[in-house]
Amino acid sequence: MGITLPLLILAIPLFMFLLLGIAGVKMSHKLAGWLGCLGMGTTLVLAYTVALTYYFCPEFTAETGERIQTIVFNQTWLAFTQNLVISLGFLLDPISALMLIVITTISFLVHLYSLGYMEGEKGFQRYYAFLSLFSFSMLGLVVATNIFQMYIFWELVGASSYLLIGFYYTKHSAVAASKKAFIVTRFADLGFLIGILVLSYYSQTFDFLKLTTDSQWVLASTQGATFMGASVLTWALVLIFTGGMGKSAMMPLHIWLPDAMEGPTPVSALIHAATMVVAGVFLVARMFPVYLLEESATMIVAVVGAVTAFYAAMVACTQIDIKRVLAFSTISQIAFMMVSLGVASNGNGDVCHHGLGYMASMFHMFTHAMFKALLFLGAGALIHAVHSNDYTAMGGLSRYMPVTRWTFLIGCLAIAGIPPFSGFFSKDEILSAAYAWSPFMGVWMTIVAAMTAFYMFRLYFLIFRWDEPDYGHHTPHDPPLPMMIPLVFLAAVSCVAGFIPFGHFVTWNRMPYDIHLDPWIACSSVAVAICAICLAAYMYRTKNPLPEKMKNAMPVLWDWCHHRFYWDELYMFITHKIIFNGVCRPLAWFDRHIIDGTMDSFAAVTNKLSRVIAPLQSGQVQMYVFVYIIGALLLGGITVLCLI
Amino acid sequence: MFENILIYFVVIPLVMLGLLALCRDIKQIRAVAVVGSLGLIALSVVTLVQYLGMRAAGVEDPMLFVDSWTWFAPLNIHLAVGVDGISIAMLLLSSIIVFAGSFASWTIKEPKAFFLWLILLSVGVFGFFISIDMFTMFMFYEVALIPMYLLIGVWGSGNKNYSAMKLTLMLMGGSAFLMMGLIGIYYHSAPEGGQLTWNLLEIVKNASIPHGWQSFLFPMTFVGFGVLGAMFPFHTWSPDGHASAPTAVSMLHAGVLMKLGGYGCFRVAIYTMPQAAHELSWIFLILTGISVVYGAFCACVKTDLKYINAYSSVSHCGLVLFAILMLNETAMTGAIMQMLSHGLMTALFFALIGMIYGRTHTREITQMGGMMQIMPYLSVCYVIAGMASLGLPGLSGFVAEMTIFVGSFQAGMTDYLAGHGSLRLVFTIIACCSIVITAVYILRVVGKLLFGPVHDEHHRTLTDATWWERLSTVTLIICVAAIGCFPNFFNNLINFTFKPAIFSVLGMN
Amino acid sequence: MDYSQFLAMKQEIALLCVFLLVFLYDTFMPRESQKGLPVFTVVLMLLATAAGFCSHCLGTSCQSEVFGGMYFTSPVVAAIKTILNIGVVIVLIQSIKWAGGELMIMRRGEFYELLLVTLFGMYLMVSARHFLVFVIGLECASLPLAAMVAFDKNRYESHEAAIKYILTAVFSSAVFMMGLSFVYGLTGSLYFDKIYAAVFGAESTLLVMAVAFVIAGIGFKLSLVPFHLWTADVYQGAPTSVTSYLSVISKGATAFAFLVVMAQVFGSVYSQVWEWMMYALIILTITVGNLFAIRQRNMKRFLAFSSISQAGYIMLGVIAYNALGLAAMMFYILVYIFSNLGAFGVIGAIENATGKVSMDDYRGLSKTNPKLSFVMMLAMFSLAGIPPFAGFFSKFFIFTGALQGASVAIYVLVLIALINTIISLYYYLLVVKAMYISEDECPVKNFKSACSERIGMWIAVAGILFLGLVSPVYDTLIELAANSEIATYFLR
Amino acid sequence: MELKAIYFLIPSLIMFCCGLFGFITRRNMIAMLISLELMLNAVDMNFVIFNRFLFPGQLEGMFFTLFAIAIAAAETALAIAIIINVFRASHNIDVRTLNEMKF
Repeated sequence: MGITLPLLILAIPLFMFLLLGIAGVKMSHKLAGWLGCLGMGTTLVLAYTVALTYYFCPEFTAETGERIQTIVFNQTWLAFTQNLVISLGFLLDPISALMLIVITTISFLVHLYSLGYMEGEKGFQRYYAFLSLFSFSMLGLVVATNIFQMYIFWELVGASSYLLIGFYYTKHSAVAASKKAFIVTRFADLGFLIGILVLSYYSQTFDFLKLTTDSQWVLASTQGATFMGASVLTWALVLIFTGGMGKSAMMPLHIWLPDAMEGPTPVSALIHAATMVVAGVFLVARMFPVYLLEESATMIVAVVGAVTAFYAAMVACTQIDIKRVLAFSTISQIAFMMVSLGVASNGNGDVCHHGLGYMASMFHMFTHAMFKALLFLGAGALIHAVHSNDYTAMGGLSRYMPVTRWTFLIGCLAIAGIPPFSGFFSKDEILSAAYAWSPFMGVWMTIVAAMTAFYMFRLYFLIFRWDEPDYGHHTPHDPPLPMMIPLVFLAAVSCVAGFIPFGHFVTWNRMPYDIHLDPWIACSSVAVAICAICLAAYMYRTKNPLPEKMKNAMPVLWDWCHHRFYWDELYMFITHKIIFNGVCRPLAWFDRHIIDGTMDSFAAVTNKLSRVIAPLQSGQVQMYVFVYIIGALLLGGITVLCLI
Repeated sequence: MFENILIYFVVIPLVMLGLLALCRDIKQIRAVAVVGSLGLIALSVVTLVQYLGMRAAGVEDPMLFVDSWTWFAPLNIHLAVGVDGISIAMLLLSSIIVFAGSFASWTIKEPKAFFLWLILLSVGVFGFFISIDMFTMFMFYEVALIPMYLLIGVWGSGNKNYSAMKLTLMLMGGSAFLMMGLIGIYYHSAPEGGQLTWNLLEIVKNASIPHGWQSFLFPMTFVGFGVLGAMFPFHTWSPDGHASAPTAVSMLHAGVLMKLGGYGCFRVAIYTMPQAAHELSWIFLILTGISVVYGAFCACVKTDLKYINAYSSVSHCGLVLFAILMLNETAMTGAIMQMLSHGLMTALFFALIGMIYGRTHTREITQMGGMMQIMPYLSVCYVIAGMASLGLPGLSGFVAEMTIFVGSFQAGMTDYLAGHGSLRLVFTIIACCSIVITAVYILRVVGKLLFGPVHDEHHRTLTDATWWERLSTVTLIICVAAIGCFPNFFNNLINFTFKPAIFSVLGMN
Repeated sequence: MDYSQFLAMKQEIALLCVFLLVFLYDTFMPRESQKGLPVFTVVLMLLATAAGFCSHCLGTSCQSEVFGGMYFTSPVVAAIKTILNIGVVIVLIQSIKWAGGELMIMRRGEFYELLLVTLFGMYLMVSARHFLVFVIGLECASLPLAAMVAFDKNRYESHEAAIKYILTAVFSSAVFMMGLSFVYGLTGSLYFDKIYAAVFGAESTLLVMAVAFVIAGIGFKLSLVPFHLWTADVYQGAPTSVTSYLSVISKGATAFAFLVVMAQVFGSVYSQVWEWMMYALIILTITVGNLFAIRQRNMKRFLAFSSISQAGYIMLGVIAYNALGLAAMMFYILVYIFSNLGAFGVIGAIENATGKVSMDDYRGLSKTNPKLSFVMMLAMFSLAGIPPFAGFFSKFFIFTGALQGASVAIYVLVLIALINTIISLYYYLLVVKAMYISEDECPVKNFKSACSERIGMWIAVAGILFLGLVSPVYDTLIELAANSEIATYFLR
Repeated sequence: MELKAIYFLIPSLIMFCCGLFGFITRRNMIAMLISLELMLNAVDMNFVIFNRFLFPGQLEGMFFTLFAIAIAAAETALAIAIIINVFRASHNIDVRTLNEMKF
C-alpha cells in the first residue's frame, strides 16, 4: 500500500484543524460546518478504502491465513538514544483498521449531526476545529507504531477532550469538568509514562512490533527482576494499564467521565462514548501479547473491569440526568471490554478459546461505538428538543418525536443484549469468555448485563412514556435532517452489525476463525435481560409509587448509588483538603517565611549588626584611641598566645 | 578579530548601544531595537547554517569558530570564543527573545534608557554564550546581572525596590561563590609546571584538577551558577524579582538569564570536573529534585500571575539542572531542550501576563475572569503557552520533558541495578510527578483567568492585542511549535557535539 | 659625599621643583594673577607626571640604592609614584573650582604647598629602606594633612575633624615609633634588610608586639579596623578636595609602603607572625567597613566607610604575598583612584553648587542632572566591582593574586571577602537607587558644573571605562612587579 | 650595682602607659597633648636606652631620637594651632564636646 492514503488520513483532519482554528480566517458558520464535514467525509472515504483494502486484499494475508501487520510508513521524530526512538508512523493491522472505521464513521456522523445541533452557537468554527483536532489525534493514536507515538497522541486526545468539554467556557461547571477530566487523565498518564519508561528500559525499544512479536525474547532481561515483591514486568504492565484506566474511566479513575458530559452532546457521543474512552481498551489490546506473559497483570485488568462494570451499573440505575446515565453505562460497557481482555488468557501465557475474549472485546468495542453513539445522539436530539438534561423535564415524548424514539429504542435493545441487535452478539461472546475463565466471573457479568438492560429501559420509559410535563406552547419535535441522518444510519448499523463474522477480521493472533454462539449462555443472558426489561417496564412505564417505595426501603443504598458512592467527595477531600491545604499551602508558606525568611534574615542580621556596632563610632576621640590601643594589644597578644 | 562571526554577537548589541545613545525620539529607538534584534536573529541563523555545514563536512572538533585573542597575557586571560550546538541553540533563543522583548516593550516609558539597559543586558548574555574562556564568561555573566537592578527598579511595579535589591544581591552572592570556584579551577587547570589557562577546552583536555580540589570547587561553581538557575533553596529572588520586573525584563530574565545558570553548570562545573560531578551530584540532585516538585506545588496556591509563573520557572529550571546532573547523554540533551523550551514559553507567558496586566492593572487571578470573551487573542495565546508548559505534544515542553525523563530513567535504573542506590531513580519518578502538578496549576489559572463569566464588568471595555503585541507573541509561539514539531533537528544539533563532551564526562568514570 | 646620588631621586626632585615654583608663584606673583595658581599647579604637576612617566617609558628609571641604602628606587617604585601623581593631578583639577573660590583667596597657595609636601612625604615613604626615612616620610605625609583638614575655617566640622585627626595621628605615630624602638632593641638596626636578616627565626613576644605596633601605626593611615575610627569623622569634616586626596592618594601610597615594610622588613616571619594578624585585620576591615557604610546618609562619610572596606581588599594584595598580588594591589590602587575620584568629583560638584552632601538630596538626581548621576553610577559600579568597569578587573585580579597561595585559610578569607562584596554592592546600589529610582519633590536643581570639575570627572570616567578593558596597563604593572626587588622577597 | 637596660626600660614603659592613660582620660585637650608628649618621650628614651646599652657602638638610635623630638615638636605646634581654632569656634577645649560627627 502506498503511503499517500494513510498519510492523508492523518493530514486532512490536521489541516482542517489548522484551517478552521489557527488560521484565524473568519468564515461563516455554514462554510465552516460544511468544510469540516467535507474534510471528515474525505477522511472517511480514505479510511474505508484503506481498511477494506487491508481486510480484503490478499496481499495483507500470509500463506498461513494470518493477517500481516504492516508499517506503512515510519518517520523518526525524536531519537533519544540509538534504540529508543520515537517515530511517527502508520501501523496497519486488524485492530487499527477496525478503529479507523469506527473513528471516521462516528466522527463523520457527529460532524454532520453537529450542523444541526450546534447551529447558531457561539464558537461554531472553533467547535469544528476542535473536532478535527480530536479526530486527528485519535487516528494518530490508533495507528501508532510505537508506544511513545501512542503516548503523544494519547496526550493530544486528552487535550482536545479538555477543549471540547470546556467548550462552553463561560459556564463554571464546564470549566471545572474539563479541568477535572484533564487532571485525572494526566494523573493516569503519569502511570502510563512510568510504565513506558520501565518497559523500554528492559526492552530497549518502543516499537510495538518488536514488543509484541517476540515478547518473550525482547523482554528476556526482565526475568527475575523484581520490585517490592512483584516482577518488574508486572509493574510496567500495571502502570501502563493505569494510563488505560484513566482514559477508559475505570474505577477509581472514572470520576471525570460523568462530569465530562458538560460538553456538547455530540462531543460526548464521539469522544466520551465511542472513541477516546476505548483508548484504554485499545492500549491493552495493542499490548496483549505482552500482557499474556504476566498472569497477574491480566488478572488485575479483569478484576478492575469487573468491579467497575458492576459499580457503574449500580450508579446508572439512580441517575437523573440522562447523559449521566449514558456516561455510567459507557463506563460499565467499557469495563465489559476490559474484563473480556482480562479473561482472554488462561494465565499460563496461553489464550483460551482461541483468544475469544480478545476478539469479543474488540467486537464489543465496535458494536458499542455504534449503539452508544446512537444513544448519545438520540439523547442530544432530546436535549435539543426540551433544553434540559433531566428526565424529569421529559416524558411521553414518543408522541412528539417518533424517529428519535424508535432509534433510541433500537439502541436500548442493542445495549441490553436482545437479539438480533448487535449488542447481543458481542456481549454474548464476552460472557462466553468470562464463563470459560471462571464461572463466577460469568455469573457476575451476566448480572451486570441484566442491570444494563434494566437501567437502559428505565431511561427509555422515563423519557418516552412516563407522565408528560407541561411543554408549554413550543412542543418538542424531531430534529432536523442533518441530525436525523446519523440517528437512522446508526440504528441501521446497530441492527445488522451483529451478523458480521468478526472472528474473520480481528483475533488475537490475527488468524481468522468462526464464531460460535454458546446456546446456554445466550439463552440465559437473553432471559435475564428480558426479565430486567420487564421489571423496568413495570416500574417506569407509567407513573407509580414503586420506585419511590424502593428508594425509601433502602435509603442508604440509594443514597450511595445516587451520589456515585461519594467518589467525587473523596477526591475533593484528597485534592483540596490534603494536597491543596495540606501540602501546597504549607509549602508556599514555608517558602515565603522560612526559605525566603532566611534570606531576608541575612539582610536583617546584617542591618542589625550594623546598628549594634554603631556606638563604636562614638565621635569621642578618646574612645577612638582606646579602641586603637586595645586593638593593637590584642593583635599582638593573641598572636603571642598562639605562638607560645 | 572581526573575521570571526561570533564576535558580531557582541558587536551588534554594542553598535545598538551606540545608536540608541544617539536616538532622539521613540521611533528611532524602536527602529534600532527591531533592526538590531533582527540582525541578531539573522546572525544566529547564519551561524547555525554555517555550523551545520561544517558538521556535515565532517568537522569533528568539539567546538567550532574557535578563536582566541590574548587579553591579559600575564594571567593567561584570553578573549576566547567558540560554539557548539548547545551554544548556538542558546544564541538563537536569546536573539529571538530579545526580538520579542523589543516588541513587548513597545510603549515603555523612558524608552531610551530602558533599551540601553536592555541591550547592555543582552551584550552580557550573548558574550556569555560565545565565550569559552572562564574569565570572559564570568565577566559577561556579571554584565548581564547588573542592568536587572535598574530595569526592575526604575521600570518595575509593586514592591520593586525590595525585589530588585534582593534579586541583585542574591545573584551577586551566587557569583561570589562562582568567582572563587573559577579562580580555583584556573590554578589547577594545568598539570604541575604547565601553562595555566582559563580556556575551558584546554582545561578539559588537561583534565588536571586534583580530586580533592574538584570536590571543593564543584559545589562552589555549581551553587554559583545554580543560584541563577533558581535552584532550591536559592530560588527566592525569582518570584519577587519576576513579579516586580517589567514585561520585557521578565521575559529576558526568565527566558535567557536563568539559562545562563544551567548552561554554566554544564559548561563549567560538570564539563571541567567530571569526577566531582559524579560523586557529589547526589546533593544537588536532591536539591534540584526538590526544586522541581516544590516550585510546582508553590505555584498551585499563588494567585498572582507572575508569582505563579515564577514558581513554575523554578520548577522547570530545576528540571534543567536535575537533568544535567544525571550525567546521561539523553538527559543532558533534554536539559538543553528544556532550556530552549522553557526560555521560549516562559517568555511567552511573561509577555502575555504583561499585556494583560497592562490592560487590567491587576495580576490577581481572583480579580479577573472571562478574559476569553474580552481579549480572545491574548487568551488563546495564553492557553497555548499553558499547554506548552504542561507538556502537550506538538509544543516544546513535551519534547524536552520526555527526553529528560527517558534519559534520567535510564540513568536511574542503571544506577539502581548496578547497586549504586536508588536515589536517581526515586528522584526521576518524583520529577515525573511534576507533569501532573504542572497541569493542576496551569489549568487552574486558565480556568480562573480566561474561562468562566467575566469577573469585573469594567474589563469588558478592554481591547485585544495590538499589532506589535501580536508580533511578539506569534514569534514565540512559532518557535515553541517548531521545537515541538521538529524536535529531532534540535536534538541532533545539540546531540552531535554533545558526544565528545559527554564522553569526556563519563569516560572518567 | 657623592651628590650625584641625588640624581636617583628624579621624581622627588621634580616634585620639589613643582613645590618651589608654586611657592614662588604664590609669594611673588601679583594678587590679581593669584587666580591662576590652581591651573598653574595643575600644569606643573602634569608636567612632572609626564616626566616621570616618560622616564619610565624610556627605560631610564633603573634600580638604584642611594644614601647608604636608606633610599631606594626601582621601576616599580617609580610606577607607584606615577600612579600617585596621576591621582594628584585629578584631585588638583577637581579642586580648581573650590580653590578658586573667594573664601580661599588668602590660603590658596598654602593648600597647594601643603598638598605637595604631603605628596613628597609619601614619596619618601615608598622609597624608604630605613625606618628613619620612613618615619620622616610618614610624618611629612600626615601632619600637613591636619592643616588641610582644618582648611574650611568657617565650618565647625572642619575643626573637629582636624583635632580628631591630629590627636589620633600623633598617638598613632607614638605607638608606631614604640614598635620601632622594639625592633631596634631586638635587631640593633633600622635598615630594612638588616632587620630582615636579624628577625629571621627570632620570634619573641617583643617582636610580635613590635610587628603589631608597626601594623597599627601604618594601619592607622590605611584606616584598617580597629585603627580606622578617625576616618569617617575626618572625611566628613574635611573639605571635599582634601577628603578625596586623603581617601585615595594617602591610602594608595601607604598601602604600597605597607607592603614594602611587611615584605622587606618582616618578610622572614611572614607565616610565623603576621599572616594571621593580617587575616584578622582584613576580615575585620572589610566587614566592619561595610557594616558601617550601610547606614550612612552623608555621602562623604559613606565613602569613608566604603574606603575602609576597600582598604581591606587592597590588603589582600599584601596577604597574597606574591608578585601577582603586588601587581594587583597597584592596579587596584590605580583603579580605586579613578573610581573614588569620580565619586568625589560628583560630590564636590554638587556640594559646590548647592551645598548638599546627603544621600537623600540625591534623590531624583538622574532626572535633573543625568550626566552627573551617570558619572556617579559608573563610579559606584566600579567600586562595587561590576564589569565592564575597571573595578571588576582590579577586584578579580586581587582575588586571583590572593588565591595563588592555595591554602585553605586563604580560600576562607577570600570567601569572606567575596561575601562582603554583596554587602558593599548593597550600599553602592543605594546611591544608584537614590539617584535613579527614588522620587523626590524637590530634587537638586539642574546646574552646570564648572569646566574643571567636568574635566576631572571625564578623566575619572575614562579611567573607569578603559583601565580594565585595556590590558597593557595591567600587563605593564605585572611585569614591573615580577621583576621588582620586592618580588625576590616573596620567593625567599 | 650594675646598671642594666631594664632599669631604664621599665620607667620608660611606665611613662608610656602614663601618657596613654592620660590621653584617654583627660578631658582638656592641652592635657591630652601633654600626655602625648609623654608617650613620645618614652619612645625616645627607649631608643636611647637600646642604643646605649645594647648597641653601644653605633648612633642610629640616637639619631632617630633627634628626629623624633623634632617631629614631636612639629606635631605639638600644629595641634595647639588647631586647638586654638577649635576654641575660637566653640569657646571650649573639652574634648568630649567634640562629638558632632559620629556613628
